[in-house]
Amino acid sequence: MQSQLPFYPDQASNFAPSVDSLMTFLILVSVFFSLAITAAIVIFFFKFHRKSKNEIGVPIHGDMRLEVLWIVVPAILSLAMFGWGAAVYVDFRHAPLDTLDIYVVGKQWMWKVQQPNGRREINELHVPVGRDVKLVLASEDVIHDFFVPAFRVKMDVVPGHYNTMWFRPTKAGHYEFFCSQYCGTNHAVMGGWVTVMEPSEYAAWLSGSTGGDANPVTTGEKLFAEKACSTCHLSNGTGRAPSLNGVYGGTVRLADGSTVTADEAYIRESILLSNAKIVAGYQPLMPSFQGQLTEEDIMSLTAYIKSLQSQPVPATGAGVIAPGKK
Amino acid sequence: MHRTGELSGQFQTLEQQKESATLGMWLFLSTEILFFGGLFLTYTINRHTYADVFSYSSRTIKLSWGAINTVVLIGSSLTMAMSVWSAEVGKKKLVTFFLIATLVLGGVFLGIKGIEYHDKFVEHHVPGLGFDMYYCTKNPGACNLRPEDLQKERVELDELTKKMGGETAVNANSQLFFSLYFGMTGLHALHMIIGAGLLLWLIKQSMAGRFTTQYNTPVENVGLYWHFVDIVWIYLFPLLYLIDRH
Amino acid sequence: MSEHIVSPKIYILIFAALMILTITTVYAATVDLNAHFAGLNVIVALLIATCKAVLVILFFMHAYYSSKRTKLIVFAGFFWLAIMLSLTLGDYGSRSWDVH
Amino acid sequence: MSTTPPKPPGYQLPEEHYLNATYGIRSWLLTTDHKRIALLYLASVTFFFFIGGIFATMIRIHLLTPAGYLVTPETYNKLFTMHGVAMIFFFLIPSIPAVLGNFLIPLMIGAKDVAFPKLNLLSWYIYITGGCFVLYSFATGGLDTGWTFYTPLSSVYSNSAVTPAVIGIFINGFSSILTGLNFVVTIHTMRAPGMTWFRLPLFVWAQYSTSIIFILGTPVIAITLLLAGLERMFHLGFFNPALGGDPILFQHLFWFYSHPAVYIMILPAMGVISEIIPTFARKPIFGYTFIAASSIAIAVIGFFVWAHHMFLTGESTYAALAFSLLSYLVAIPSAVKVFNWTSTLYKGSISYDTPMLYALGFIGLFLIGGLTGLFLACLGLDIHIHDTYFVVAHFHYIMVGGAVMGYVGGLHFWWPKITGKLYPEFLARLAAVILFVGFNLTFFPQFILGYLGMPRRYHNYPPEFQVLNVMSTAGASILALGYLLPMIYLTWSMRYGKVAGRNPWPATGLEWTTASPPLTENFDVTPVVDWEPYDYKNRPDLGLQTPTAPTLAPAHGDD
Ligand code: HEA
Ligand code: HEA
Ligand code: HEC
Ligand code: CUA
Ligand SMILES: [Cu+2]
Repeated sequence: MQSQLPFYPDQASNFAPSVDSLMTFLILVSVFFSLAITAAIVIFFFKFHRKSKNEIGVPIHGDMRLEVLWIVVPAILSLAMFGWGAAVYVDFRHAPLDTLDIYVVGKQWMWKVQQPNGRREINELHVPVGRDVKLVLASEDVIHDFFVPAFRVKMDVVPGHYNTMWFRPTKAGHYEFFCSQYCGTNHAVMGGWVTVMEPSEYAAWLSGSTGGDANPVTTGEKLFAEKACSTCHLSNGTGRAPSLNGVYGGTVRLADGSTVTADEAYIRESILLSNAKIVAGYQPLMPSFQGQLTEEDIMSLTAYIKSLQSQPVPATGAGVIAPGKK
Repeated sequence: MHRTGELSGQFQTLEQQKESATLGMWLFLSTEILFFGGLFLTYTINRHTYADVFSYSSRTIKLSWGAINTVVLIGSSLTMAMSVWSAEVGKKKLVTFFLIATLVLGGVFLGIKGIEYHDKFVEHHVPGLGFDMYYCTKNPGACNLRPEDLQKERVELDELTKKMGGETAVNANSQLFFSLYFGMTGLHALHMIIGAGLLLWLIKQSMAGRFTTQYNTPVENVGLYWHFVDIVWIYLFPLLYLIDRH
Repeated sequence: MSEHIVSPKIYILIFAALMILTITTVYAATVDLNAHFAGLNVIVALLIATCKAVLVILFFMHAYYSSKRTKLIVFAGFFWLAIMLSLTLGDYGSRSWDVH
Repeated sequence: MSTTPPKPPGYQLPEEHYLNATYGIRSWLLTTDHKRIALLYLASVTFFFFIGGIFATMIRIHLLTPAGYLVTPETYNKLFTMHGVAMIFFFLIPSIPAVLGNFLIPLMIGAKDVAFPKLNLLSWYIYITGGCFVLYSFATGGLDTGWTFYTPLSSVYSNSAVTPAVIGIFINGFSSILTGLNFVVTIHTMRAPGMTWFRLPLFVWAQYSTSIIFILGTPVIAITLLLAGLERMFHLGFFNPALGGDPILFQHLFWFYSHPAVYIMILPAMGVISEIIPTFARKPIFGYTFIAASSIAIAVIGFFVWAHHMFLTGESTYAALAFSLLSYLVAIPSAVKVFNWTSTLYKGSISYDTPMLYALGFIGLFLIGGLTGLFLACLGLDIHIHDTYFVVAHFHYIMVGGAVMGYVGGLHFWWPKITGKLYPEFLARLAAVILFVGFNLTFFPQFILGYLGMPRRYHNYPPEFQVLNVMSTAGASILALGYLLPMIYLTWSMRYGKVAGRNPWPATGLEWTTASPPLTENFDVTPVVDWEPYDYKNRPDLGLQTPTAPTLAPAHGDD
């Protein structure tokens, strides 16, 4: 866990180099201004030190050109910081399409993780090197935050709402993760370890012990029938409700004319608050499932709906190994 | 204009004193805008999220009471404005008369509000006090609803329940509506009560003939406050009563 | 500060206008305007409320006859409210927009 | 030229002044004199600083070892929460406005008092009432929500005494509002003849800007905490997702006030610095209009950036972009101030007096605090450093290195005016240096800790972070010593200090033309101002030499 550079933690994801270069840029700008201003203060302090008790300074009232200069230069530098920072952030908030999706539920004070094939972990997260990984984050109680310093990523885990975060591990190893949003008594111990493995090892690990752990997709499928979703949502689209095949990841047109991207948060909202966003061409018939599903139920349903794609998400580790593109 | 009245020590002139008092009042009202603003924001977002439940819950409040109260309150604003005018032109008796009229109208408003609160209490629509949107439909005898209203409520509530997927969701979300309803109207009523206190104080002074063409700042400032409270209601009325009456 | 005495005539006129607006808003609420344009009912209700509020501020509260400073304070109060509402609602409204 | 005829510096206390005009506890508790109210505030905010400081000390001691050895996790969480609440709401926000602002604004603009003296006293009582509620909460179960009171932790899950604390802060808000209201009215209507807007001392401009935030921001935190409190008391659901509410909405409302509130804390300190620097450089401040306008700009733009505290809550990407850009915008007026202060030193007649040391220390520390604010406002970087010790270091640099240094510097600067006595100069300089060194040692390592990934609000931490934590704790003990010194010698000087005279530095403000300590009525006759601010050249009454060097022409476009 020791880092090579003294002040930088391990660099173990695609975001680490970008964040570190951004950091370096800001440090350079800051050092420049700090040194310039400190130097000016020190020089003036000694050079213009009061020589006699009654001496007064030269009455200079200001200089318009200087004022403009020191408004414009910081403004330009600010824009540079903003633009660069924005680029990294937008990249981070916008996960690529073909990700390995892992479900993470935070609760006081532990993390429950579910791999795509259903394998569960607690306070541990195993991921393959080189693959784009997306974490779908949910909370059962208060706000938490999933933070992996070596990956330079974190995201709040907010109850009643899905957040997602993604990264591509670039270096196999063992990295600590933390809960970084204060969540009560044991906030400081609500952490664990991320294990980044070679893809083949990861596949082996995944298939290692599936015993008993239900696959979220199959669980979701079962729920889909149990909760009578399937009575309205027919796969051929002839029902009273839209077919859910291929909905995930696409763009949905709503009755009020706007469009939304069908991501995890949208699916969650469609289930819990079905009348908030009505799909164009359909009646607001769908009941709300607020208060009737646990976080894990919702996650399974989401996983199932996501699996209704042209190519289903592999239930075993087999297809997972392909190194991520992008 | 030449002013009279008591000059407090920190001021140089009476004009300065009056200017300060008026400026202070306006600044205070701008604070109040933001104070209510937080509630309005909370309301807006929840109303958007839970549109169906909010409009259903809103329909369980009686429109007539709200409309009457709007008229009463705007009326009281008129009498308040008239008392300011009376003070400005030096009609001492009229000042007292209009102040009392304002107080009475304010009292009527609060009285009606009390009736409305009482109804909600009976119907178990008060959050935290055995809140249950289904209370009336389940205990028809307990609520003083007309049979046809009850019937309508049954139908609408059934539909809503289906839509929301169960009674729990309906109760949770309409409890949000009523929390905001009581929060907003309660805070407004509190302002009215404070206003009524101020009016009493003015009436006492007015009866002693203190307000003249040269000295009327207190009437004016309480007037500003009273009108502000009226404005809050002007927004509360459509937001809480008129969501979805069609 | 120059003082301007507003005559009762104006007050009564304003009161009448407020009454008419109140009746209009109650009536408008019973008509299904949303059928024409989503959310029109709310928009109309709030527009009417705003007209009423403006009348009260300008005439009952004499803002119309007051100094620039007073007008500025009124403006500031509502402007700050607008900042709060618009930026927060802007966040909620743009959550589902796609980036890129 | 001043209207007060130049008097030989009378180094005796005036016969009667505001401190000895009346005696007895009632004469203090029922006073409406802004100067006495300022002293009431001085005593009470110092008390809360003490409380907050004791919590800070315990935090630092606890963090000496990775496992934490002083207290249980519950207690640790209470410590930093109560530290934050005491320091922010009951010390730093009222500190400069209510102590120095109250004391100085009427003196600086030539008024007998603030516009509403009774309201002023009421503000103090409201503050004390709020303070009592909060102390009650601290004493009965403590408070463990973090000073940010995020829901649903605070409204549902916390077992500590949240309700009284929330009520206390709610009440205290009205104290801020009334103080702000009083200042704005006073500055508008109570200026002495000749005291035009652009002759106002920059401290007054800063207080004016602060008051805008008090008036337009504070009501929002009041209503927000009220809602959270009601939610807790009656199990309502405004911000609780289990009942349909939205915790992110709470954060929007909270930060709508609490970001501008950080400018409540720094603007007055900036005002203090803008007074100290020209006085000890004995020349007009560079770019008066720019400094004045930047105060207003900070106060206004400061309201547009709040959601930069929420970049990772799941707020919309577009909102994050907007709030980040606006955060950079608000940095620019701060930069303008820093550059103008530095330029003021050029060709000055600079002395080493204690207030000047604080002012220069302020510039350096505020600079680091402000620049690291840019790191946090940078979206890409905030992903990594949000909620780590980097944030803790950032805000202590600004709030302790900036605002508290400004406050302590201001206390020294106006101490002779407030008490009529001089403090021991050598000890004071020593304390300033100790504070500077101790401060940097305490908080600089936290930047590194943060970047290495140590989250904040942690009662224990991985062992590799220990070295930096020990450094920080060591610094904190030096810092505590640094604060102890002024408390002792300032108290001492009230009785034993040398008599200061009207204008010991000498400085140009109106407050220095009256007796030290001032009379209850402030001035014997209403002053008439016919000089420009910080004008040493045309002030023979100050008894300084007229400049031999040729005067430069006044600047292009500036005043
Ligand atoms: C007095 C208090 C104070 C002040 C003045 C500031 C000022 C600033 N703050 Fe800070 N801040 C806090 C107190 C303060 N802050 C606190 C308490 C928190 C944490 C709250 C919590 O979560 O508990 C916080 C957190 C915080 C965050 C959230 C971090 C996170 O949780 O992830 C951010 C993000 O943008 C931020 C940004 C800024 C910026 C851009 C400024 C700017 O105003 C700074 C402007 C100043 C300068 C820039 C220096 C001068 C510049 C120059 C001389 C020239 C160079 C300039 C340029 C190139 C532009 N602050
Ligand atoms: C005005 C605001 C202010 C001030 C002045 C301070 C002052 C100090 N703060 Fe504070 N701090 C905050 C505002 C402030 N802080 C806030 C808002 C938080 C976030 C809270 C949260 O997360 O909710 C925080 C959090 C915080 C943390 C992080 C806790 C965590 O996240 O786990 C730490 C850790 O080092 C810390 C340390 C200190 C220290 C060492 C001082 C020192 O400067 C204090 C020095 C003062 C004294 C020691 C008292 C006076 C001294 C004497 C009278 C001498 C005699 C006393 C002794 C010998 C003990 N503070
Ligand atoms: C009574 C019929 C009905 C039932 C039962 C039902 N739905 Fe729906 N659902 C609809 C209708 C109609 C729509 C389209 C209108 C809308 O958006 O509300 C829809 C929309 C959706 C959407 C958004 C689809 C899109 O194209 O964007 C999702 C996701 C969804 N439902 C999931 C579910 C799940 C999961 C369940 C069961 C737990 C379920 N539904 C049960 C009727 C139903
Ligand atoms: Cu979970 Cu902090
Ligand atoms: Cu901020």
